[in-house]
Amino acid sequence: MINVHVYITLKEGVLDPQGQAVQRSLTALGYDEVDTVSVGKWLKLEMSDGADVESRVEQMCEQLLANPVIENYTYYVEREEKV
Amino acid sequence: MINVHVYITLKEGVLDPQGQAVQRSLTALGYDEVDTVSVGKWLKLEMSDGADVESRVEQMCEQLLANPVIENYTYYVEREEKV
Amino acid sequence: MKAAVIVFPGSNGDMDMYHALTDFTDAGTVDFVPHTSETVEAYDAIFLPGGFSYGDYLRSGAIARFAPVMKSVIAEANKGKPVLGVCNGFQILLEANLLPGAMKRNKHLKYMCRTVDVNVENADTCFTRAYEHGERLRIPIAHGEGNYECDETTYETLKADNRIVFTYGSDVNGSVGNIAGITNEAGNVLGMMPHPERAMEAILGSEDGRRLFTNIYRHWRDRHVVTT
Amino acid sequence: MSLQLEPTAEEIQTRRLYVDMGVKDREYDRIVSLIGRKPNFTEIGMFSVLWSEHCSYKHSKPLLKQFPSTGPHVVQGPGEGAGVVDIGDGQAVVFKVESHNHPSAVEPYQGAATGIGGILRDVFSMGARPIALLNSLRFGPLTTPRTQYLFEEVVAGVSGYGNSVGVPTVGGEIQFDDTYDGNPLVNAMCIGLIDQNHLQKGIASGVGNTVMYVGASTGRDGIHGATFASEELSESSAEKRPSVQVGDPFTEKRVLEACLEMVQSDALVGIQDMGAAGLTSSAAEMASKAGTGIDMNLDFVPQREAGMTPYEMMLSESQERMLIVVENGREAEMESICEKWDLECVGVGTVKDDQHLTLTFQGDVAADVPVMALTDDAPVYDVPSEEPVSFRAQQQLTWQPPKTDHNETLLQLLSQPTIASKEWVYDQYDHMVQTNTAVMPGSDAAVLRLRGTKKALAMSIDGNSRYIALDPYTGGQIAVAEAARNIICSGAQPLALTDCLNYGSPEQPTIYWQMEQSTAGMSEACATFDTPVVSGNVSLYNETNGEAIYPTPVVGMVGLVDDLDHITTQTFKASSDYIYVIGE
Ligand SMILES: Nc1ncnc2c1ncn2[C@@H]1O[C@H](COP(=O)(O)OP(=O)(O)O)[C@@H](O)[C@H]1O
Repeated sequence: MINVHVYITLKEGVLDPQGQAVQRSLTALGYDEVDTVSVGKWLKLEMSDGADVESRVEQMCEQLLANPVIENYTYYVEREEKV
Repeated sequence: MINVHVYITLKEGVLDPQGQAVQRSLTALGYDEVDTVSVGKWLKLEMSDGADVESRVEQMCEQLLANPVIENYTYYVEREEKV
Repeated sequence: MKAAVIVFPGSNGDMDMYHALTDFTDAGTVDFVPHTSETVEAYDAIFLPGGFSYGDYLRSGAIARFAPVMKSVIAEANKGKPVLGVCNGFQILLEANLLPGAMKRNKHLKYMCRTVDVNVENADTCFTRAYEHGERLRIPIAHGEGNYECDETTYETLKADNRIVFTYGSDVNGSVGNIAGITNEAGNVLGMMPHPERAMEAILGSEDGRRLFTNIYRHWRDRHVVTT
Repeated sequence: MSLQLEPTAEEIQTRRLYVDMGVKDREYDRIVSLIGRKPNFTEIGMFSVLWSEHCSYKHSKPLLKQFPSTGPHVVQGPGEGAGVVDIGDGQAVVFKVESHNHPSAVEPYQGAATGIGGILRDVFSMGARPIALLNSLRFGPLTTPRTQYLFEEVVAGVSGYGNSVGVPTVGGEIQFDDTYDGNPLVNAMCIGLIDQNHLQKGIASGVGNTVMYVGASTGRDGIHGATFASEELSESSAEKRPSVQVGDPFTEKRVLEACLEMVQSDALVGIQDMGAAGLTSSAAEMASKAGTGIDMNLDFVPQREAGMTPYEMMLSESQERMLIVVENGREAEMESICEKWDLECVGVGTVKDDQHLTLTFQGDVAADVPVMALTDDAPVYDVPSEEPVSFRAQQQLTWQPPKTDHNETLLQLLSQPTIASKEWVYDQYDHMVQTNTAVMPGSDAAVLRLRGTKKALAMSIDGNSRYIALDPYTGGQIAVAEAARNIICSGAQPLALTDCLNYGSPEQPTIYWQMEQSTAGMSEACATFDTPVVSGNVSLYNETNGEAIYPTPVVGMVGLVDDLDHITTQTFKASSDYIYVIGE
């Protein structure tokens, strides 16, 4: 079993009302060092390892996990390298 | 300006209906190598650098960004190390 | 009785709450109090309406909890004044730690709007004294994040202290113990997902919410109006 | 992108760059002769959106003219944000239907959500408080994953936006048919209530008055959305995807409350939603209606992204924005209302008497065109129409259903998604907020009581494209009649209607024939029922790779219940009650 982390955000230029609201709220709370906030998703998939993990994950992202019309995704395959 | 990435998920033991739904959909689409899915948030804060960035971000998480009753958070400060 | 209906940006049940109070109780004054207000000290009872405060962005109720007015709401709650939070109001009370637990998305991940069975589990609060213990009410729900979550210990405490005031007649959204409404330890703060203010008139489907509002008023009157 | 990189007026002409914007050669020539020179990039962009079918009705105007649109109780017919009908006691009901078909085909959640946002703004820009929403949806058969996705996401988008703004979604209709497979239809209707003395118009009158921008800032969303909405969907539509607009119901709710406060002030002269074609359409239409001009300084337009060009600002379809005209010297009154709702409110221009829309940007004139050229001088086409060969043959058919087991047939019918219960849908819509919904979704028409009176409003949205495909004239009559029956069955007197005309390409003579026939049938029925058409919307070019949808006019009707006691619902009430069939 490995963990795959998928990170999804809105494409550049797409309105992010959530991010705007969080940023304003942070400012109101006195954290005015924060300039902009974007809110995205982080999915953690626990899955069995295999040679084609990368291409399978990409397919999953395209097909289901991300909405390619307005979102970008990146992912990271966490394999235990220590021990 | 630096980017701080905040990752928020449900605490272990808290049922994640969204993760379960995604996992079921993946299985239905033939991705049966995926065992469990958890759905969390990824917030990117663009903020000015400072000595106390870490402690400020922790405060923001405790106060607003995460709900300590059901959520855990981690964060990562991205500083340009190259030129 | 002076009642405050708090209006956050994005509240949308404020009018409904206002009508429930003005049309069906003898509460003297009902004011809309904006989120920017510094104090609600002048009010005898405080109502947090439903809606999508601050868009419910990030988490429902999370941003509203820091609205300027909330400091005073928390202070008045701690003094023992009745505070009722419905739907988004309940979510705000949770975020403000006036009530324990948290809300997650409904188990089927969809928004739900329907009239459901709600059981009265505790008819001995300043909100529910006009109901019978075990009475089954018909009250509308309308929410996407009403899946109440708390840890085992909290749940046991809520049960032991009789702080679960309403439960759903069935598992509608995945809530722990089918919880639909709880109070704080002192019993003066009630948060509930069902909308009693939408169950005030037969023509709209149910009158089962009325007694909750009339009882808040009666509770105040019994304490403040000297009858001879 | 900087101004210098834009093609010059010369290049636009020689490389026929206007074609990509949906402007035809003869239209380009007409523009050149109207403004007396070659338009620059910003100018041609403005013409392209205002002369699109969506804004100019260039193929449908003649058909819309035949609709009866007046009546003793009609306060405002077609032409403003929404139609207005008197309901007595100084009140009026304000309503309109609008399509968001193409955006929903590309990005169903946001497409449907922003459709709801747009129709809400049409209603509250009149000064009315939105009290109800309805929606009319068409999809391909529910058997493919793509349709299931579209269906779920469209419903989620309607729910996500409407619920958040706090306007109940009280009814609608859904049809599943092969004809909509590549081309789903999402039509949304909004009903508002107003005290007649607060009625507003989208008008830029009073030379010297200030033009102000209210609401969300402008980004590069939906640039070219209005022309996009008038084009056929094709494989290359996918490339236009990044232009998708995202809705922000939280901002909409604040804009709504702020506008309803502003309309109480006599400092407000005019107000209009920045819908499709955003700043261009709102500025040009407001000036056109007043016979004035506007000088606008684009440097003041609130911008979400860096380096935006005049072209981008003028064509942006960012949501939740309004343009208002305010009495000179009283701008601060509007600013303070907006400040309370945490909204931008900035002066961006001045009303002029020169009947020109003049834009400056960073000290230069970015565009300068006569207002009338943009609006009234848009072409109107006389389109050839031709009866399809199949039509006569269809009329000869004498098909009889085979004799079968009636129980079996009934069960089969009930299991059709088009006929089956829509509870899964309306369960996701908050249909009770505002506590006026006396008859909820699930009956023929929804009924909302009018607080403080004995009266109520009934509302329904209907269409049956199969009838219209078979016989457009009779089908058009049936569409109006069905809506009227639904209203009457709920205990109300039909008042008036709004319509959304969804068709394929009007440049196809057989499709234009369907448009002609069906609207003629609708018009006749409107006259018969005495239900004038007070507002509406046209959505053409609903085609995928050359295949047009069935002609799908949709009728949204509103009726008045005199007495709450007259409200009737659809359900059987008690066993052993008699059941009658009335009619033929
Ligand atoms: N898209 C929708 N949104 C809200 N309510 C809907 C929608 N579609 C159908 N409904 C409701 O479901 C009920 C049944 O609809 P439908 O099957 O179209 O029946 P009918 O043919 O009688 O109009 C109606 O009350 C209608 O308002």
